[in-house]
Amino acid sequence: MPTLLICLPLGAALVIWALPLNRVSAGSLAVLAALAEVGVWIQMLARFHFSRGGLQFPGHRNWFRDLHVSYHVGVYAFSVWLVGLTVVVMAACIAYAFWAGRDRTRAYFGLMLFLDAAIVGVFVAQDLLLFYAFFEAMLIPLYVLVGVWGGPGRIAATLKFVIYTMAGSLLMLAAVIVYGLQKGTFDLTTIGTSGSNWLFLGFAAAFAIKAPLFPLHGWLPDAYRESPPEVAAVLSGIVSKAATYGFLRIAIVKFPGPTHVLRTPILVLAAIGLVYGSLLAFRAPDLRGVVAYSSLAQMGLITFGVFAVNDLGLNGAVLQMVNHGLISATLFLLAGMVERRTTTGELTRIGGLARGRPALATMLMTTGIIALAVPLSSAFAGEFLILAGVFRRGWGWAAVGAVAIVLAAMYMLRLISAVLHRETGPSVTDAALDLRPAELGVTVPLVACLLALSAWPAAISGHSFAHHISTRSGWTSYGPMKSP
Amino acid sequence: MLGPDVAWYLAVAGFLFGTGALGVLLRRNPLIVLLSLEIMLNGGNLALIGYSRHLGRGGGQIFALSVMAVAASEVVVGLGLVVALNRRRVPLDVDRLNSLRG
Amino acid sequence: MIPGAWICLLSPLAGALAITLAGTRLSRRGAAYLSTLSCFVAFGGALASFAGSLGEKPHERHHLSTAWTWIQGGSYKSGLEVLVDPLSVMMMLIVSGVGALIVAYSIGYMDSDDEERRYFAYMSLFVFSMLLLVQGGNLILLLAGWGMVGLSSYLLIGFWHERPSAVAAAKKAFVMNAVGDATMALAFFLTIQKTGTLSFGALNALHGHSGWVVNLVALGLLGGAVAKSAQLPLQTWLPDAMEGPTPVSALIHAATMVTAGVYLIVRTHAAFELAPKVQDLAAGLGAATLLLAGLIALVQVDIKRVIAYSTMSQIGYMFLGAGLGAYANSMFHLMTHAFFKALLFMAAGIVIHALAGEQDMRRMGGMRALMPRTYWAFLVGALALVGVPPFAGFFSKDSILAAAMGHGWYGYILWIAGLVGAFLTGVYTFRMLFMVFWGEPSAFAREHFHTLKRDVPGLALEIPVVVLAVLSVIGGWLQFAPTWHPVATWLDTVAAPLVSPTNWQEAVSSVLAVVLGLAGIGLAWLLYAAPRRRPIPRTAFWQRTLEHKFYFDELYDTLFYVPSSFVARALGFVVERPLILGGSTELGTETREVGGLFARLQTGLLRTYALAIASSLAVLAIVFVAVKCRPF
Amino acid sequence: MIHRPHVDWFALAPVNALLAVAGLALLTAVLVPRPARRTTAAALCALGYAVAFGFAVALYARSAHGHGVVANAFRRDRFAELAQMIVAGAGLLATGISLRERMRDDHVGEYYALLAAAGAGMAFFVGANNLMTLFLSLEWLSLSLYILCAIDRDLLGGLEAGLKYLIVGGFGSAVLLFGSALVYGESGHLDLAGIASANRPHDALLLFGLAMIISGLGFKSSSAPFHMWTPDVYEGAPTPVTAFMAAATKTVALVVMLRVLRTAFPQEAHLWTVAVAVIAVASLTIGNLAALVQQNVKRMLAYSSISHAGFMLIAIAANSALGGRALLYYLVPYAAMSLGSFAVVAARERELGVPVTFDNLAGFGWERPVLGVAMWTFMLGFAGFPLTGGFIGKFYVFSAAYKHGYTWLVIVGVVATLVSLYYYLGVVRAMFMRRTEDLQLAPIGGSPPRDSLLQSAVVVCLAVTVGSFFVVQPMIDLARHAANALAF
Repeated sequence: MPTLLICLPLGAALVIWALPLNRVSAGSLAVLAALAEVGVWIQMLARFHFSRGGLQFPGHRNWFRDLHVSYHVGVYAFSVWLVGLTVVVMAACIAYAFWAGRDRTRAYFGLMLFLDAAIVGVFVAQDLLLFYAFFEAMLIPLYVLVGVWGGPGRIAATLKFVIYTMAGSLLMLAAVIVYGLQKGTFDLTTIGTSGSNWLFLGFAAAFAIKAPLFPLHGWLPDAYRESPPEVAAVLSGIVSKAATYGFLRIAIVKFPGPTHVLRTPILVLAAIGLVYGSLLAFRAPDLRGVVAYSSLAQMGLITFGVFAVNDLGLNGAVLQMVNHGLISATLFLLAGMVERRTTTGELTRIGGLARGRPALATMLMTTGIIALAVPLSSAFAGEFLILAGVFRRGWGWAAVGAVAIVLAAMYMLRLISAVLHRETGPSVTDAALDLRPAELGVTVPLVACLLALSAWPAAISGHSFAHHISTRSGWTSYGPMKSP
Repeated sequence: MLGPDVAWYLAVAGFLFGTGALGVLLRRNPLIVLLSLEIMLNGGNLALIGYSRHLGRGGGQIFALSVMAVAASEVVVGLGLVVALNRRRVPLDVDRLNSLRG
Repeated sequence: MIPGAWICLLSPLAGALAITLAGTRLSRRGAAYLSTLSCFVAFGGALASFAGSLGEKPHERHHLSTAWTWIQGGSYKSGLEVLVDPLSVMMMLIVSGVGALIVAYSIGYMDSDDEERRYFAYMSLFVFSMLLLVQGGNLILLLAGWGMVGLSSYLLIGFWHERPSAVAAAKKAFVMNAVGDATMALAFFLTIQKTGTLSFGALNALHGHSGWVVNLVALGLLGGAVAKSAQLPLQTWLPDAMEGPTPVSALIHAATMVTAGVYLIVRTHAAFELAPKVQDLAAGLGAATLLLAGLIALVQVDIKRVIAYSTMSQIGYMFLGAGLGAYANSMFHLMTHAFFKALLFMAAGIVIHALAGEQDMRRMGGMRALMPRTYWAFLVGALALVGVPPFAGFFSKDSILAAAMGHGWYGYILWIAGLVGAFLTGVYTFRMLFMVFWGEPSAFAREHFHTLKRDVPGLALEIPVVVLAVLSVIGGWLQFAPTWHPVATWLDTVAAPLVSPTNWQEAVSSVLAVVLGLAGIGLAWLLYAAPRRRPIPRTAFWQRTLEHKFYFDELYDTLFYVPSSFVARALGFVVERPLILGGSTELGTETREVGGLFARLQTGLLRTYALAIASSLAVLAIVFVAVKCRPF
Repeated sequence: MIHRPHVDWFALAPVNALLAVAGLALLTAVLVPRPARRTTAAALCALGYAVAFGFAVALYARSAHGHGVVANAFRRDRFAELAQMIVAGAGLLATGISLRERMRDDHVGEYYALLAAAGAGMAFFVGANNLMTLFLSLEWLSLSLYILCAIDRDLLGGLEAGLKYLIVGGFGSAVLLFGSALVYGESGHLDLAGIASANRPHDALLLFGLAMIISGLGFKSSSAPFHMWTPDVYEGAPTPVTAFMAAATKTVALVVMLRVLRTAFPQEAHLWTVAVAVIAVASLTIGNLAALVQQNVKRMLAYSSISHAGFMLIAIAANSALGGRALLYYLVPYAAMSLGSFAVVAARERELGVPVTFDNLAGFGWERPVLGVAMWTFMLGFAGFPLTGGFIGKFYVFSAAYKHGYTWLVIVGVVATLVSLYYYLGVVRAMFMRRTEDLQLAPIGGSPPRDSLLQSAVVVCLAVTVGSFFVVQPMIDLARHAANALAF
């Protein structure tokens, strides 16, 4: 079934590229494919035995034998949620692109679907090399999506983005090779743990850049500002999650020793990123800047959760990955919609959009409020678990987290009031209408997911890992997840 | 065995080879450069022949013979190119052949 | 009674959702009615569960109904559950009852505001949040409600979002409450770490842990409480919150939300009793706040701000009581306060409404003549506030003071503070009353005044006021310390009081409090209403200090806001742009320059190429020989 | 009477086939009327390569146990046959690419004849089993290539390239010759196995010889520091020739280097592995860094081919069966990618009539989607992205290096790859992200008619590049059998 999830969008992409479809039919085909993807995922969700845990829906084919590399896919409980996040957000983004209308339609939608497949692949791959292949395959469409359909500064931004990420990925490749050859297999389910700090750092570098963690986010602002809104949504919503997923699936599981040794430095970076991102988000002059830096902060928080390496932190991290994915995707889409109306994201030039635009106001308000983790929201649940988890590693971490929560309130409220409230900004004309039905159709499902999660966060945080996990040591607590 | 020891042959061969190499490195007229290449090859030939005498095996001499043929054809091609260049009013100076660089 | 509780909790939420989703398909008036209806339904639910609990033996009055597991992380899990016990029932009654009245009042007050729907959706949302706070069956749901009320108060304070001042006030309120939430969250993390759960029982389970653990937990909770209840040192947001519509002030910033801190302390008294120091701190903060607020109230000219400060000081009393362990008394005062403070706000609201939104008392005056019914209502509220028998305040406030006497020398300090507070209350309350209602109508008043029409909005404005006025009179008779105390017994199973004042303590403090209150009224009369007025004694320093509210805003600005925004800017310019954004680019350009060097080696000269080959060949050969044969 | 060695004609069939068509193609120059000449010659050449390919496959199937033929001068084993397959394939595609090359109609006969002859030389080179045949076949293919570079006499660059190639190449082969002479003298044998078997004291002259042979072969495989002719020649030569050289010459040079070093100098392994590793590092460094600043796409590709020589030398340095597999596997997608990319450059060149630079590539990807996507894929493949054989190739090479204990070499390779991203993605950027409007010069006389032959050649390359990512196992099996012929 994971294979289907990968091949469906790929096939659709090939069809779109191959057939001389016109704008509409290509777009609608893409949307249909994305929706079908969601349907398949729902099937998978329905048939997944959460009680049993472990690897499910495995698919295995030999790739090349002499180095024991194989095409091995399957899903764990937490991967199910991340896959779900991916397909849902991708569907929304593709639909939005279809509505907003991108030139060179066929190329565009083909690439989006390709990206869809690649990201899903990252989350279901159970072979190191396969994982790496998907991890890099994500870059191929992203490079063009940003570089061709992006804003004025797109070329510099996209180059920086790719070089940065590849720098990490290639270190990971080296690590993958060494690790796999040492262990004599590349199969994630059977490969043994390793104690080498260098290998761990090789992987960590890739993930830390992709996430990104604090000093390695040089690509982030430009990439998020210059790309088309829906691509920015994908970037910050799901592509970044591939990194934290990597931390979760590989770094802490396969390298218990190094995780233990290097936890503190990583937590420090995460903490710095958390506060630093929040502060910059508070100063950022434009809509996307705020969201971009806030997602830097959020990734720091999720890293907190992962490297707390205990059940609270890990469950919270998975929940928060999904939350932040939905939130930042929605925010970027909304940012795009606002920019369509005002032709700018400058916070000083927009404002007072709430007056007479109830739908827009409600959407942005709801998302923003969830984003700042007001209690009872799913984001609150996620952050609460994460911080409760990292509290066990030292109350100082949680204190930083608490500060960051206050800062989050500050920058999110700044964003909301700057866009919606106060007197009308200079570039807000009466021609700027309320959200169109199509736009609602794109954003409402995402927000609905968030609200549903707010009503029942335990749906994820209670169904991500096997229940009988000890709270003492993270990796053993993760242990039962290894294939039965 | 008649004649001087193989070492002498080798020395001469090496000397020829070195001379040719220097010629290629120093001379600017393509014709002379081609000529120096020939000298290098002949150095190789001499070494082969000397060795084959020393070893008492024919292989080296056969090798040398075929190398002569090769050398000749190489020169032919070289001269052809020089002529073609000359037709295009390109001065006979390898240092002026630097339109392709960087 | 469980269904009643759920109905009580969910019907306002349903109302809010319905109004939001219906959008323009629902008329404004319709939205108003829907919201009011939902609140009354909630009140019905509350009554149902009250009746249910009445029918049980005291020790059985504790029911926990779980809908589903709300949050879970491995072994830790908390359900989405409502708690029905005497305390929560009492709060449900107050919140839904007063809430319903105030929402009804809003029908009149918000009439013909073009965003009525949004307003009523927010109001319902608030009532839901408040009910979640008081009904939540475990600490995390309590925190959830805690944050939700903060959110909805943010929404309502900033309701008129074209006003920058309103938006700013809303943000300020939210951020300050976020600080409180954060401290509470930290306390909860500690609780989870120590006990592995967040049920209210967990706090009892803290018993036996080291002192600093319980102290930290209690401090965290106290932090949340002071933030929400606008006590020192997090009190500065409340006055600004008066930017919101008056019913909002009545509901959130007088009757319900701001008193949540008291509820929190009573609900989590187990933790506080394990940490007596923190308990005393709470009482001390309460006392300090009630004095401070009373003083500031003396010089305010905005009618709503005066009432706001009086709210702060009254909550100070409640903290005092809760800190001393006189839980029943605090809760009782909380209830009566809800009545008369809401009454005062709504009466003031009517005045403001009648004067086209004017709030400055100096431009009012002589309203008694213009709107007598409102005057009487306001008078009732004022008397109740000052605590003149037989009005509500008398019964509730004085018993708190009495409780103070039973607490050693510290208690006596608090007791004195409370008495001074009583005097101040008298002064500022009647200063307000005289300035607004007595004397001759000011020019402004005559010019702008318009009577209420006898239509739905008019009635909607008046009826709730009447109801609350009645309650403010009789509400206090529920409990008279010496003779009978149903409230105390009702709450006994939840929070047994730590102090039980003797009758003569009650007597002394009551007499003193009443006397001082009346003295205050007298002073106010002398200064503001007497035929031959005394000049108001002024010293510039105190004047300025009080008008600047003891410079708390300025202090926090310089301490927190300015530094953080400076740091943010500095990071942007010093770290982000040059190092993180610039660094990579520079690296790239330098690499390219190196590449340029290599390309320049490619001279295009044949002889260089041959030379390269020859030399590297030589190197290769020599190295080989050197390595293999080791001639040297 | 003279003892005549038994000649295994079947083993020589690929070579002979190509020789034959070379001859026939020469005849077309005189027998076939000018209009039909181009197509006839091309058809013959293509036929020759096709037949050669067929023979190579058949031979591969039938020579499970390698053995020397023709007095042990030529070795018939799967190692050689696989290399011949690559060469033949490359030649076939090169023929297709050349057909519409804008050159004067005289000399087309010679052109294809030489193309076939070069192929023949390579096909023999990879099988050469003693120093003489090695040298002769090397000269054989080199001479043909010298002429091919300069065949278009209107192309001044071509002439210059030809002469440079000839002189520097002559220098290189002289070095190789002298080295062979020394080795012959010191070991007493010409044939590779004999050299290995000869017990000799480790004397300086033999090592000199080894060094010279490494240099000579390194020169042909255009690996630094023997690379300097490469950019000039690749830039100056007619693009189809460049394509053929980049794909085929490098292949055979590397293959033969592995064979010679492995077969003739096992005792010196600890020397030459290090030497080759160092050469690899040099190639990676110089190739990548110099490529960063190139404007001319052909020149950039030349430097990239240098850096890829570096990558494949890593595999040779590993000196293991895994290394051999890595090399032989990597060669396939590499050959496809270089052929394809040069073919695309050729197409653009023919549109514009001027050398292709990053600037005048602008918007090409949208004008000609097929070529654009193909070029994109080739670049990704060069950069070692997934979904291309380049990825698996790099993976294998690095694995081989690590297994041999050259972890530092893995790191160098990784860094080099990172640097290379800049210019590879630069091509994609130019093709897709620059608007055609920023283009300085408009295509002359509009675009020439779509060259379906070239296009299909490119598509084949594309198929190989991508396919080699998915069907790894069969290719690895091929490579394994081939590599095992070297008795690792």
